[in-house]
Amino acid sequence: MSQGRPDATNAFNGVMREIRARNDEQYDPREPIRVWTDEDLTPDGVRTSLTAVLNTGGCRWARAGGCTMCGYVAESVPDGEVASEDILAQIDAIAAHEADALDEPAPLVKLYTSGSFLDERELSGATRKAIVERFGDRERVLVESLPEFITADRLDPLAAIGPQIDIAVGLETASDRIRQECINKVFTFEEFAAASEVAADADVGIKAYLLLKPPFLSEREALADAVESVRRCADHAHTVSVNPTNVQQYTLVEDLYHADGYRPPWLWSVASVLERTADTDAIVVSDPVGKGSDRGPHNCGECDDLVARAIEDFDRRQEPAVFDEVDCDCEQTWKEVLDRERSYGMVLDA
Amino acid sequence: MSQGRPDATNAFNGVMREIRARNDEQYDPREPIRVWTDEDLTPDGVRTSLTAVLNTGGCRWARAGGCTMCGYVAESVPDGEVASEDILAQIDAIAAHEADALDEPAPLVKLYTSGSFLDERELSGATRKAIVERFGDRERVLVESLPEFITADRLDPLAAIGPQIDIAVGLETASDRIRQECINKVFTFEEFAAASEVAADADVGIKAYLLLKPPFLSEREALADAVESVRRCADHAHTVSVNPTNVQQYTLVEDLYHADGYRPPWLWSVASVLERTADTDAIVVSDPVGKGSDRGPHNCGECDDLVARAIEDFDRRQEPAVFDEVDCDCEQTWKEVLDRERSYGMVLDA
Amino acid sequence: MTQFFEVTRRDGPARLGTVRLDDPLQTPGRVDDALVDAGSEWVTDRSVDPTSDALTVLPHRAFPAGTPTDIQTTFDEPTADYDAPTAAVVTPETARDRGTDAYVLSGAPAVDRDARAIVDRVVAVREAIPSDTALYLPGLATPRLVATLAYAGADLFDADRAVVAGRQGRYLTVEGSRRLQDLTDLPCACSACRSATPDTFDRDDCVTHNVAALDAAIATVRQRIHEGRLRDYLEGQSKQARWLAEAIERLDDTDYLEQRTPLVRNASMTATGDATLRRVEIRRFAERVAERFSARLSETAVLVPCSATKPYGDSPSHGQFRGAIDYRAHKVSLTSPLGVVPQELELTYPAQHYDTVVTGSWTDTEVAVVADALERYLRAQEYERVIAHVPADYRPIVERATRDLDLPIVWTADETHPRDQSALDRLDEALAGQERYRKRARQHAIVRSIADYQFGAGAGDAIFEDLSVQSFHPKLRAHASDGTQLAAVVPEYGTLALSLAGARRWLDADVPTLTATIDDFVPHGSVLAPGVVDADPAIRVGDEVVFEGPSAFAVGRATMSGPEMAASTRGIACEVRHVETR
Amino acid sequence: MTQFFEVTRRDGPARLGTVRLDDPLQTPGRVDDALVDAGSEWVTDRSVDPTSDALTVLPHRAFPAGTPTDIQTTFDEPTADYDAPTAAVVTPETARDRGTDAYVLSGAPAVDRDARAIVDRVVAVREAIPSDTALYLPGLATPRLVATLAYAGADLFDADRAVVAGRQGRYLTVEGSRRLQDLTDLPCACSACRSATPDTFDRDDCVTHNVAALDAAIATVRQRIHEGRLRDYLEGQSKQARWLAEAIERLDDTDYLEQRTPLVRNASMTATGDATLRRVEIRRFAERVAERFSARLSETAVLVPCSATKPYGDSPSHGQFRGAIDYRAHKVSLTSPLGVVPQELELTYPAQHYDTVVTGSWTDTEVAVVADALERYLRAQEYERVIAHVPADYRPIVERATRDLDLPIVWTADETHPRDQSALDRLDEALAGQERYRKRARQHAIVRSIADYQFGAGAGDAIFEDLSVQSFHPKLRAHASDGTQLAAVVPEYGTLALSLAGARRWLDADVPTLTATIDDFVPHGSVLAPGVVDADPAIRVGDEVVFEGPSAFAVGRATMSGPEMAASTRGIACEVRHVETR
Repeated sequence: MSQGRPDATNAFNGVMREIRARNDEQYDPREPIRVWTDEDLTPDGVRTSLTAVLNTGGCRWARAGGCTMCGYVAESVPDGEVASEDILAQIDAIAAHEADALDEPAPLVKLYTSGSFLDERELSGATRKAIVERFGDRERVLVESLPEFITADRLDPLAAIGPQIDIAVGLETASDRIRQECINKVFTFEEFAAASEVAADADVGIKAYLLLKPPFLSEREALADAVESVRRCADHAHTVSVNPTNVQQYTLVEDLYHADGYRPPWLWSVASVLERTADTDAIVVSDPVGKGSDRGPHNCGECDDLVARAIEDFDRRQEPAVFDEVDCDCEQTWKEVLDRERSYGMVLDA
Repeated sequence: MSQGRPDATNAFNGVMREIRARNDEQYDPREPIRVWTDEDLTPDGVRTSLTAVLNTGGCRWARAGGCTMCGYVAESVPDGEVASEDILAQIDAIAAHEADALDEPAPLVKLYTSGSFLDERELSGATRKAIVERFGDRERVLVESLPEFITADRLDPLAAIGPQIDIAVGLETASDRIRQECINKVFTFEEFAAASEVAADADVGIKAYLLLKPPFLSEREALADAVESVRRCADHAHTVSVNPTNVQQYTLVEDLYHADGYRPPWLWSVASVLERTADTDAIVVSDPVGKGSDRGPHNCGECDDLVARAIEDFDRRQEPAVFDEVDCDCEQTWKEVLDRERSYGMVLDA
Repeated sequence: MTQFFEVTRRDGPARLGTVRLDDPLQTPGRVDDALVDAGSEWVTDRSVDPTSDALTVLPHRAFPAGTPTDIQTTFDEPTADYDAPTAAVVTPETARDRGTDAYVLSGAPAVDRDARAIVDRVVAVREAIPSDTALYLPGLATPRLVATLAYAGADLFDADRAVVAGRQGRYLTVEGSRRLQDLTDLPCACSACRSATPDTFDRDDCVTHNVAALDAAIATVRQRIHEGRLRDYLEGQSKQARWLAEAIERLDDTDYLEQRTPLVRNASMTATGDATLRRVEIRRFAERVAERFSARLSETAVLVPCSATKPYGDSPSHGQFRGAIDYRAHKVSLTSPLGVVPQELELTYPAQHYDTVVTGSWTDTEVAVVADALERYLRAQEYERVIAHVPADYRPIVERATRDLDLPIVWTADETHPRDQSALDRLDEALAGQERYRKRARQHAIVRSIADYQFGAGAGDAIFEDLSVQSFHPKLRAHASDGTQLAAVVPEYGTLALSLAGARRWLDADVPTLTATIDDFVPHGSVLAPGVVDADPAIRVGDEVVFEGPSAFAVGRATMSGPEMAASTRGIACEVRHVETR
Repeated sequence: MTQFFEVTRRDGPARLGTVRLDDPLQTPGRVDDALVDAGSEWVTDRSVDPTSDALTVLPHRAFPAGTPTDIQTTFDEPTADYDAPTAAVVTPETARDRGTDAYVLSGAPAVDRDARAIVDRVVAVREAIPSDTALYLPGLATPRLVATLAYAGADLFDADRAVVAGRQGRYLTVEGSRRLQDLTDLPCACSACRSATPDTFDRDDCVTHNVAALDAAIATVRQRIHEGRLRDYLEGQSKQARWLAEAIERLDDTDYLEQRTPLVRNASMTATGDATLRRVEIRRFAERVAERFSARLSETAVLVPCSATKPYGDSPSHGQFRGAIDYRAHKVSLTSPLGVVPQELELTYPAQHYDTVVTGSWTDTEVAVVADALERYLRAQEYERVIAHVPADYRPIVERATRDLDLPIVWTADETHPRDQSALDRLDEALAGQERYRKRARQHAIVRSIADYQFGAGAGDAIFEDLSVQSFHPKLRAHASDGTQLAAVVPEYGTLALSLAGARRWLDADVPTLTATIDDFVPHGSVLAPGVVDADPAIRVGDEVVFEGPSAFAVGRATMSGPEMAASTRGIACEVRHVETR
């Protein structure tokens, strides 16, 4: 773990703990936090997917303070420990949901944990194995982890089960400075690249998650950072998911947002990242959570649906021409904001 | 005497009587109202002049109501009768003033009466004769009269004395309508022309007095009326004096002026009348009383002296080029007022 | 008869209109090129070209300001009639219906800087000429003044004054006049100003600027009238000179303004000064609450502060108050500038339409106005007890209002904020044991109270003697016991829209009915002014009006005042809601 | 140290200034093209081109609105020093003297529509940075808002917000913002508006318009500051939105504003609303009359109404009052907004500088303010009798002021107008037998009363213990008994200008002296701020100031406040009137 500016980390963690303390919600450890089905582009083509957010006691880093934009710690159990049997009960619930929603099992299963699936303190090796085995007949199973837990001894047992294993890594940005000092996430790009090597050796895939528009950056700075980050990731991941910030409760980003100091990115920016990185080797996709709402990535309100559909289309076809089809007066507004907004003059289009 | 609109005359007279009643000043019947010396252009050239306003009991017409712009009735004796001996005492005072002011007697003597010198009710024939005889050694004597009193029997005795006799006639305008309905003066141009014939037969000269800007007319209407009037007068008078209105106390014009409904004419208008009628046969002059003051003819305040001097120069030389020398930003304002002011939208340049 | 001018929209006494020339002229507007002057008969006789498309000023003997009345009477002549757009020159003394489309106020320039003259002369002429004709004030308009003139009822202006001022080196803006040599900046967006510096700016530029500034000012006035917000603009403009402020004050006290002020208006008002307290809408609301309202729900009044959110009921604070009161007392909000707002009238214009400063500091005028309104209100009602659930800065108001009344006052919030839980608890406790009224009672009270407000004291009980309320707040519908619909609450204005059955009950009730007599036709959609034979002079824009004619009985909402609908020859007098053939 | 910015003129807290670039930038102004941003260090390390002629925003970690203080503290870094025009990015939390010429308020856009934030954040930064530096509010300026921002002390703006709003189809004017689709007119004089109709007007036009409208609004602000009349403009602007009105109200209660308000001002003020009553100048006058004035001439006070003509003494009405009083009583004028003006202070700012509405109707606030001022005044003096020579509408004021006082009141004009001969006769009669004071006594009272007003209670007797007055009203000169001149009355302001001998007496007197310590030099004409070592923080613009240094003793009039002259590195601190080498 990098320690570039421990003073910054301390300050952010202190502030974030205070913010999170305002939350007093509690969750049932035998229910997954969320579960849904969708269609996803995989290296093998578009597949029906079953996605779930498991409640595994939540992100340990978030308990220390955590990332400035992430509110998922709030959705964890009170004492931070979820028993193995409870986890497996969550898996049962997920399967039940799938049976309701789909005619046949989804070839792609994605299990997020708001933490690290590979972290022993969240899930034991046996539980991990049992979970993947429950989806042993599927084509591909994706789980989430920080780079530090991506080791051969943890990967090999899972890779052996059957489905192609993918590890989702929340890299957020290729810039170590922005990752640490704007997002308060404390590993380096070098650590991510190394983990990616380890995974490749275990025949495990890497899917990198990037954050579009961390706090403190102007729209242009955020856009430039995302484009650069996609390019640098492409060598280390078969898929890059660009996640525009949505304003989650009990986060630093939310505090800025309420004080008119933060605006989620424009959907034009999401489109622009995808368009400008379409030439990279990796699959580049984006699923803008909360799109079109004031707390999520949004344009003017008139064209949000249109642009969101183009992004969805791009996600499947990786064809930048999809963006030629969409047009709105507010694209000029967005370009003006790109030209004029400085990080000291945000939010310009309030 | 014309009776074009007796209702108008009645109304004006009623109003004027009311206005004049506000005045309660009294005058000494043995003193002339005013006396001064100057230089004047006569048909024989520029001459030193002695001018006096005699108090002869005042204008009988003004006692009935009188002209809308004339306040001289106010300067008359209480009961409207001045004894012959008092008049001659005034002549003594005038002579004394002249002796003080001039090294030698003025060749030109002008005697105004705010009425009619030839009116028997103001001055008897004997008194008239005695007065002119007092100035028997002069080149020219001018006295004032309404056309109706200009008869051979009154002129001949005076013409016989020696000096060239001139009769000043307050024609005001060649327009019978304007004369009657704006000024409330009740003779016609025809009567004036006929009197002029009578005078010519008696070898007596006529000097016509015109009013520049009666009430109720816009600046342009007033200017056009004055130019037209000069042209029509020229056949009937050797000299035309263009008198721009000054706002006299206890007059209808003063009431309008106080209510922001009247502005005395621009000095540019005076100059324009002179310039545009320089080609007529008569001598055309103007001596703008109160020039440069708010109650008198005025321009912007910057150029009033300059334009007044040019008018004075023209009065002696009858040379329209004198007006080419004067220039001021406000000439454009005046032109704009000429173009834009309507009689229903006065005063435009307040 | 007016054929070439039409009023298309009203904002109080100000109007939008059109002079129907080949190239139609929007009003308020500049008439310059569209005008032909037939000329002054002080000079000579004049003739008229009846085929001209311009607005022709008929031959005139104009009387400048200061002309004695006797002179005016002597020269006042009848006006000839032409089938062309014509204007007659008039003064306050000679103004009357002369059959022309427009009227020119002679001597208009003299009213500048004279608050009394602006109000007396312009209003006098406006009242003497038909309301559906245009009033032209020649030689007067400046960017600073046009809004006030339009508010006084003027429609037509010209650039004469602006051009002449430019030639004089006077730089005009909505703020007033400056001499060119005093300009260190060119405080304007026009092309002449943006392409020059104060050093290079000459009198030609100044003319260009003045006309552009005047046009912008007139366009602002039109836009504001369209929005129904000219008055707010005027209150700002009145800071530009004390005589402008004085003109507004004088206008506020005229019947002229009252008659032209609508009952309701679909626009917010900014209430940021004492000038707002004098607005007709504000005074009228206070007056009607004092004289017409009667509290039906409870013998206990709870006084609460108003909320910035409108209607109050939608605000979090009033949500808390409602929770604590829990149907056990009558909620009455105290507010500047309105005074007292009973819970039934929270939707009623302008209770949900004003936006006021909420620094929590009251001026003495506000304290006095609100206290007086509260005292009048409490004297008119028959409460047995008043709970003052108001913060400390309201205490002087309540004390001043109640010092001469024999009413027990319970203070529940003056030591903490009314929204504090402890205060809410005290309020709840103060109401302990008090009987609860039913939701239906509340709905009935709303319908009847609005009827009282709108139609007169007692109207609620008379028109809605038997009553069944349907649907949900704020869209309540009032039915008779037999199911016939009588009226519906209009949520945007908090007024009642009557059905034919409701209209008949209004006619039968012992309160004045606003009626208009129409010609022998059956109106559809709207009643045009020429169809109105006679109308109650008390009708204001926005009022419910009953129409009776040989062939039809109808009810609708007035879009003109009563005097205007009776006299106008053009325009829509009323939007008809229901009609029945006779 | 500030080398590239200079304040050239002040109007209360607002300033005119120049950013000294090759192409100098007038302030308040738009910085757009004159600015270079070195960049955000949230992204990467940045460098600065020290040879740039632009105003360079030094590398920054900007904190958006809402950034927790701990984060700001952690990333707050010292500012590097360059010999170039530079600006530092700050927040209210990190603002301090950083040696730059300008300061950028990070997160400025968030203060829009938030009266509290406008006052708290802008003023907090303005107070934390040196006064002779420029404050830049990025991304915030709109035509409606700039005047308030300049009044809060901002110097630099940009077109960013106006351009973006134009792209969004939001049409900005000094009145606020409208959506393009809501425009029925184009209420502006700019070329884009004059060459289009609402139908053809597109977003490109809207951008052009918005920038022109912003430039015009900024030019208006500059012109108004130059004239010393920004506040009047603001009071009009405050009608545009309640939060603008609230911002002014909040500013009125700050020491910040008090410190920046001059003692005197060579400009009139329009007093047309309660906002005027809160002006520092008005409050200060009332305060000083209440606390410093003492009546010397008579034991009888004659209360009279003020006059529209200023100074009152020049009006016909006061000429009549003076004639009737005939040196037998002390004339005290009652007026809104000033309250009480004793005859000695009729010249003293703002007593001869305000222009108020004279409809004769008082708001309750005015009644309260004037009555309170009168009561305070009468309690402070020792009159034996009060003659109320005021019209009927003043009666409630006088009654309210005197109800708790044991003072006989004689009413001489409440039944007729005070100017009626009968009223004047009653006044004369009421004063029958009263001893007459001499003209010299009146002149002495004027000099001493102005001294009390200007320097503190008792100053008049202390400084002018022996006194001989020369010349004529209003240009009185005060000499000592030995003939030495001590002071002269400045007729435009009604203040005293001291001689060196007068200044020494002020130093010796038992009232606080406003002194400044200067470096070792002999000032000629003016003292520049860098030469001021220390200055009394109570010094206000327009105050008499005594300067003491190793080589010189001088007296003059302050052109900066004390804190400003002590801290500034540029600009004229004081105009020196008299100087003496030591």
